[in-house]
Amino acid sequence: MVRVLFFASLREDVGVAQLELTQAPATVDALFAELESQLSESALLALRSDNVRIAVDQVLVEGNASLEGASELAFLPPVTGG
Amino acid sequence: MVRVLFFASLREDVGVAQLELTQAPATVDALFAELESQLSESALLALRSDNVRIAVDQVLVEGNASLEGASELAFLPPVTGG
Amino acid sequence: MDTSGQSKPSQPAAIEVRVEQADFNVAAELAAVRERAGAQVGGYASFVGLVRGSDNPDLTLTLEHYPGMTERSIEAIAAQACTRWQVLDLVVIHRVGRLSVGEQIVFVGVASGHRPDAFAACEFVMDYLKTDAVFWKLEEDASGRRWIDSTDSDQRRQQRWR
Amino acid sequence: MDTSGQSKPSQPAAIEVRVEQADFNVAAELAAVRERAGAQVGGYASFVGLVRGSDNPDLTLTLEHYPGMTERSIEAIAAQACTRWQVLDLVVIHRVGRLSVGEQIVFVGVASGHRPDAFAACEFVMDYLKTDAVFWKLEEDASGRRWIDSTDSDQRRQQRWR
Repeated sequence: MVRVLFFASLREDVGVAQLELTQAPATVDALFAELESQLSESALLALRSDNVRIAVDQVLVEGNASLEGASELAFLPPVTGG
Repeated sequence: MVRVLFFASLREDVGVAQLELTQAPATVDALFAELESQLSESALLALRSDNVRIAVDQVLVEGNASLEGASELAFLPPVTGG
Repeated sequence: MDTSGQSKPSQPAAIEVRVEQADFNVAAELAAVRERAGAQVGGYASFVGLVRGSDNPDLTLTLEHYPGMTERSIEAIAAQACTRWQVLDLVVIHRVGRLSVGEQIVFVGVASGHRPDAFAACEFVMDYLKTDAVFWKLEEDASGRRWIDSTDSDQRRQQRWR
Repeated sequence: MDTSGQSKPSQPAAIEVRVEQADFNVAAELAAVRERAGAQVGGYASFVGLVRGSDNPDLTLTLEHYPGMTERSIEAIAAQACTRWQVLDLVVIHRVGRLSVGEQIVFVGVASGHRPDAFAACEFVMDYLKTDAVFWKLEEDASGRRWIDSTDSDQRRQQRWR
């Protein structure tokens, strides 16, 4: 089982803070394929935005990264602290 | 009457913190002429050093400035705070 | 105080990072920074950021974070500062949750043997918090609500350090 | 907190300069800076300089000043900072007399609406204190006594601001 987290504006776009998938998708592309069956088009559009980053077990990944062995995936909109 | 103050290392070079002159010299050059009769050669050498600045009533002056109306003259070695 | 700057660390820096809902006590934090820095300390620089409300007294700011990842993102920024400058002690406290105008958001305190290092490390951390720390900010007031992003000026300031 | 920086002052800065033998309380001074800055404050930066003794634990530093002229030299530095950056409140406290290792020498605190302005004004004042404030420093330890001057590195740092 793998958790998929949505933060801040993306949580609002998706409508939930967290989804659970019974099986970890092999790659980021596979993750999106899986999410297509569960989320609205507008939610997917928000998640696919250029400035959204994906973290795998709290480490940022690029492109169509492998998700093998992951237990927590997260979609992060642009960050700002301070 | 005019006070002449010597600060920090210059006070030690001159041997006193303060002199009093009965009459204000007209200019910086006249001040040095007056001090020549009162101070040692090594003290005068220290006062004439390039990095020594002169303040007239607490305002820095350059070159052979007029001392007219001054009540307090001061010799300042290089400063540093903080 | 020696001000030569950019000197090699003579002892490993102590780094403390806290992300918490509770408010912090600047006086106590600064005293701790100074204390932990020990005998080599020549000075300490600090910054406290507040919710500014001059244009908008009814503003609230809600800070969201990703527990674990957020702390590590700040630790990475702090560690980078400690490799670039001589740092004896560095503390970052960042609040989360809903904050009103005038409330404290962030504290950065840096003790060093050298004044330029304390200033640079403190400002570096603040600049990178704006662009790289894993937080999100929701601004709300009478006119509505909006998720805010780091500004172009924040990005430019962060890029100065590269 | 807005970080655009370099903006026009929206209220005149309050400047406080104190030269005194007594020690100061950083916590109280910072709280006062924050308080006086009022509702427009977005943050405040501060620096505390100490007598550093890592190489020389028996060092003493004796600070001498020219009463009146020294205060005005600091006020001129502070006023210049307030024309260059948006400053709401700026405090400089500088001690004189004989100080031992670990003792506080100087405090600079700056509150502003904007983080970059608070940092810049605080560091500017510290840099100019090193080169332009009317103080003299006598260092004494087991090896002897020497009047110390601002360093080349101090001069270079001051010249950055020109």
